Amino acid sequence: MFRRILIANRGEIALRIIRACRELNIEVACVFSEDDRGSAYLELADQAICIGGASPKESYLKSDRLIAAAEVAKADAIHPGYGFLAENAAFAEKCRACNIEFIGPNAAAMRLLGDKASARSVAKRAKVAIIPGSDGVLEDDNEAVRLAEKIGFPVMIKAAAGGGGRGMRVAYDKTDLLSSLKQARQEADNAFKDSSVYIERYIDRPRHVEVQILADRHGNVVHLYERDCTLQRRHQKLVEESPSPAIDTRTRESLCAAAVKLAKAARYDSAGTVEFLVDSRGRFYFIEVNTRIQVEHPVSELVTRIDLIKAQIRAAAGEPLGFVQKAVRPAGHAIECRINAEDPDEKFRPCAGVVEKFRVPGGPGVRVDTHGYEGYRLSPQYDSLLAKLLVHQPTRPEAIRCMQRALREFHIEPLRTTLPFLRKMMAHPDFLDGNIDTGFVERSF
Amino acid sequence: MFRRILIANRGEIALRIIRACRELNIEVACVFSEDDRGSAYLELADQAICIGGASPKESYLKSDRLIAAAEVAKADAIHPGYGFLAENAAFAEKCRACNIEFIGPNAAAMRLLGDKASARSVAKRAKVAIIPGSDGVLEDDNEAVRLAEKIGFPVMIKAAAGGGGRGMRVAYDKTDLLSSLKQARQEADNAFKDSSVYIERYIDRPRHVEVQILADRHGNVVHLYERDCTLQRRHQKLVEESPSPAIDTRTRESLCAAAVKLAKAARYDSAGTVEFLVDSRGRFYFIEVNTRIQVEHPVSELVTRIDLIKAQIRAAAGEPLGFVQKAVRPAGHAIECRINAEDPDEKFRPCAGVVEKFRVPGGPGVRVDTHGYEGYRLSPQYDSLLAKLLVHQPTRPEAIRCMQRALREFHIEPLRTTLPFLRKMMAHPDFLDGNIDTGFVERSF
Amino acid sequence: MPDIDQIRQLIEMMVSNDLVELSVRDGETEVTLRRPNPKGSETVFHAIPSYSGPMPAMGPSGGGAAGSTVEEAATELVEIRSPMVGTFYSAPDPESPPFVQAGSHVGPATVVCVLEAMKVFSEIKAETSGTIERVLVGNGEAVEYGQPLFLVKPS
Amino acid sequence: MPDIDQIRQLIEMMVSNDLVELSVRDGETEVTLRRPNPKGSETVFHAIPSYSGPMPAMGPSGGGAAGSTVEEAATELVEIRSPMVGTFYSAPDPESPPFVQAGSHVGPATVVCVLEAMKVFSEIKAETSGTIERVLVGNGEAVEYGQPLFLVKPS
Repeated sequence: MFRRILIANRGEIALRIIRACRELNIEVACVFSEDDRGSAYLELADQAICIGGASPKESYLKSDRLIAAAEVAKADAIHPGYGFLAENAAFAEKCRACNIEFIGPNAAAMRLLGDKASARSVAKRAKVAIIPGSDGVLEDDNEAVRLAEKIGFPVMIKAAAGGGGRGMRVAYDKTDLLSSLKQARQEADNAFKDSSVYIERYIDRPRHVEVQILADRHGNVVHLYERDCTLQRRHQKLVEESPSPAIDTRTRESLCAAAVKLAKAARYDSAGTVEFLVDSRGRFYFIEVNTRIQVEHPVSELVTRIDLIKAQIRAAAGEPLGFVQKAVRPAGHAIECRINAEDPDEKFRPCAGVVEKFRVPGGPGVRVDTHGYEGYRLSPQYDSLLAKLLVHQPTRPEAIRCMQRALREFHIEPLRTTLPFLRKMMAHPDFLDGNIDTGFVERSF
Repeated sequence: MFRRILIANRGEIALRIIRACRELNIEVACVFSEDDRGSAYLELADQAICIGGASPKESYLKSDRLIAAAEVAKADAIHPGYGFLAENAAFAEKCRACNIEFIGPNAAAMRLLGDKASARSVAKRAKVAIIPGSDGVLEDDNEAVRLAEKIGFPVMIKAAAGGGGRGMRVAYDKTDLLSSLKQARQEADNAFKDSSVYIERYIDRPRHVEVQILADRHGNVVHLYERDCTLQRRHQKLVEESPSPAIDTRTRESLCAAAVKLAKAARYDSAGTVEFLVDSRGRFYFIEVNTRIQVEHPVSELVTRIDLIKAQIRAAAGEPLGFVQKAVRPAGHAIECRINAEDPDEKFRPCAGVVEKFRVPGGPGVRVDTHGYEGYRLSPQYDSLLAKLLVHQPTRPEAIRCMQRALREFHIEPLRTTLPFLRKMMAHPDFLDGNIDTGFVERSF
Repeated sequence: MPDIDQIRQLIEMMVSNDLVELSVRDGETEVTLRRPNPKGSETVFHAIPSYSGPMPAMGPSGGGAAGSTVEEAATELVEIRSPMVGTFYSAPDPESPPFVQAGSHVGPATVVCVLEAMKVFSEIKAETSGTIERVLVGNGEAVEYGQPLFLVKPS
Repeated sequence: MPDIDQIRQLIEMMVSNDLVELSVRDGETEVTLRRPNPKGSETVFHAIPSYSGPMPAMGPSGGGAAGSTVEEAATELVEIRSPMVGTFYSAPDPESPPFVQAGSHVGPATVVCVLEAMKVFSEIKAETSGTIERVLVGNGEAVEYGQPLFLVKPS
């Protein structure tokens, strides 16, 4: 097992990893930027190392400085968390070249699944249903038009290197397609320095359901069942739950089996997520793989009682999983609400500043993951996730009632947050009925 | 089911009951004293009613005012919490006489089990092992001496109406006994307005193990397994855990069976606790029953995933339990640490004042029950319990490591608390080995 | 005098940016704005009445329950407060006129209302001399312990 | 009365840089702004250097890493800070004498130390002129970004 881990991340996920290391009795060093200096979670690490200025480009994205920090900290592994360099295969290789294990999958699997086009071909080989569309990147607009007419409009345009909805466009006809392609390439170039895009059939009113995968370096792969992340706004997840209220046992089983097949086909060997779209008739289509731990991983931890971060670290250290699929027995219903410092009344504009009042809920069935506290200064440099509020109860209705009372207890001032929005969500009849799709928020609010 | 419940208590247990009511969709009114005015938990109730001055005698112990408050609040039930009037059978009868259900057992069972001498005879009838001693109250000192010589010194002197160690004395010989009797009667009279005492065999180095009972008004009784509360200081519990690290499966089963037998013999019909002493050879002796919910009830909630407050309310409303003993399946290991505003370096002297820094731990496996927050004013009028920190993990070693990291995250300033003491406890080899008895703290610190 | 609108803008900026003081001077013109320091101002316990005696029948002390009324009262008026929790009745029975109303003169022994709790009716005496300035509770309303019932101008 | 827009800009700067007081005087014109001291004044973020440029080679700004030294330094001395994370070496190799020590005179181009990261050694230049007042890091010690390495008395 590792002796000392360097955390190459910040905020709540850095704190989450510190907690896992403490419980595994592994020493932990954490990097920080000038803007994160003095954050309370850093006091919980054995060592905190300043690596640069506030802007991520000057700190959390500077791979050389992260590795140099691991060297001075004498860390034998780096945990990348999510975002920043978590899905950067070159960084993973660089770490390992310096004899510092990258806590994540092997670089080949990262590359294979990180690029959506090649991920689609893996899925095809593994006989996992995919959305009809261009196999790989589009050569030119003519090919796009031919293909779109073959698939049938409307079609979805996506960035090959994309994520979080950037570089995504829906085109309803040929002229629409041509202009959208231009914009999508532009966005993709700005966001990922890679303008290549592909198109696929547009699925109307789909649900977003993803399967948590856990694999080790010995070829063992299990799934930790699904998370339903249908409640999104502009492809940003707001609420996640497990089990999904919208799929039956048979769909659940084939969905999870498909995810495992795909992971095995890619020789995946860490924690990861296989994302699917599920249409109104319960048909599911593979969309992409996230080769990292995700923000919403605690949802699966609650229903399976498996600590994903610990398991991910053990796998990276070369330990076998130590349990089989049959030993994963989900129990109860878990829901996560993301409390972001965003103003729901102003198009979810991010808010920064000092948190003066911060009262978190507690009591039975409640879990809170947050790096916030009274006096915490939220920097405009980073994403606006301030807290993850989770509940675990025997049934979905009980979980929702528990979430309602917990949201009522949560007080954050003076920053505007998504709390009022989430309170509305948890009382919305369509959510209570589990009768929503990924477009629900845009249509209803 | 009840439409509206009045909470006749304060602090963390009042908050705990508010949470249960919210999740059951029952309206909730909460009383408060002048000293508790403005406490944040009151904002979570549908109504808050001031019932008197700071001193408990002027507020939380004033039964007429509590019932009047229930009347003006139009509540159809009163939850007494623990302490104050929770084990007062006369109050329970008074509530019911006013058509306000008392959320607790029937008055007869309360009386029968509330008095230790009569509780012993119930145990005897139910063939539950008791500590050899006087059957009922001692008539005079001569009887005490005869009996003590028959049982064999050392003997324990206890107040019939006692609790929390007040009026308790150990006597090692005859002269010792006579002086101790005097002191014990004195203490008992001051504490309970009842000087009657009894004596029993003194068990050397015992463990304190109690069984959680849950019963309904239809004669159904189940147990929720045991809690080990051996880590005490002067009969004040500091740490509780389940399962007990010191008893084997066979002992566990007979212990729990004995508790159920006793509850049935007393026609018990609510949540309650049967306390036992377990000696070094695993023999257990019944000591007393607590006819109320207890501070440490969340330990059992974590291992059984049953919400005790909700179950207690349902039972009081006349609903049947709805599950059988076989359905109670304990999983994992839970530990509770009591964070009291007491100075461990000054004989645990209670501390009062304003809480300026209050950072609670979070993350996987952690539950916090507290009414505290930054700006909370801790009144010297009430007990010093400020927070209950609980963890739930698959195994005891994992639970202890999780508790260690959670205690490290917990920051309370400027008040002195038991946090440093608890951190020492969680690292103490004897506790780690589960090799302690009720005298451990006094001997070791 | 600078233009009111400019001052309004200054105040808006001040509030939205959470400043505690803003002062602008330009030759003869000067504007100074101050807001309370937010620290702790949200923590409600400041509202706890200063006394904590067994039972406050009356007295000018700032009682939490009465809010601004009390502050105002604190200057000159005296409160008659509820010594218990119950239902307030301004008259002995529905047919009779109220015991007192605004303008009534009261002495220490004057009964000002009855409070009912658990079917028991208790007469409440003024325990002060003066003129009823205001009746703070409506007939049949529930009252809590320490809640001001009447404001009295002492004579 | 100064232009509201200027004041708005001042406030924005104030908030974004988390100042608690800002006052500007220009002849007749004077503006004073105050914000509450953030609750978490114990939280260390006040120590964040005011600049956030890519790489602070030096400068009299109060740098978080250096604590009291810096405060003192801020008065008259100038710091040479680490532009990277790595290991500090005061000499080119174990045999050679240190590049500089207390009392050494340095010019902008004077190499004061080398920092090693990922087997790469980078020479660090003084980028200021003066006399080395104090060497703040020991040979072979790890240094973090922005950490003061030397104090220089400017000439």
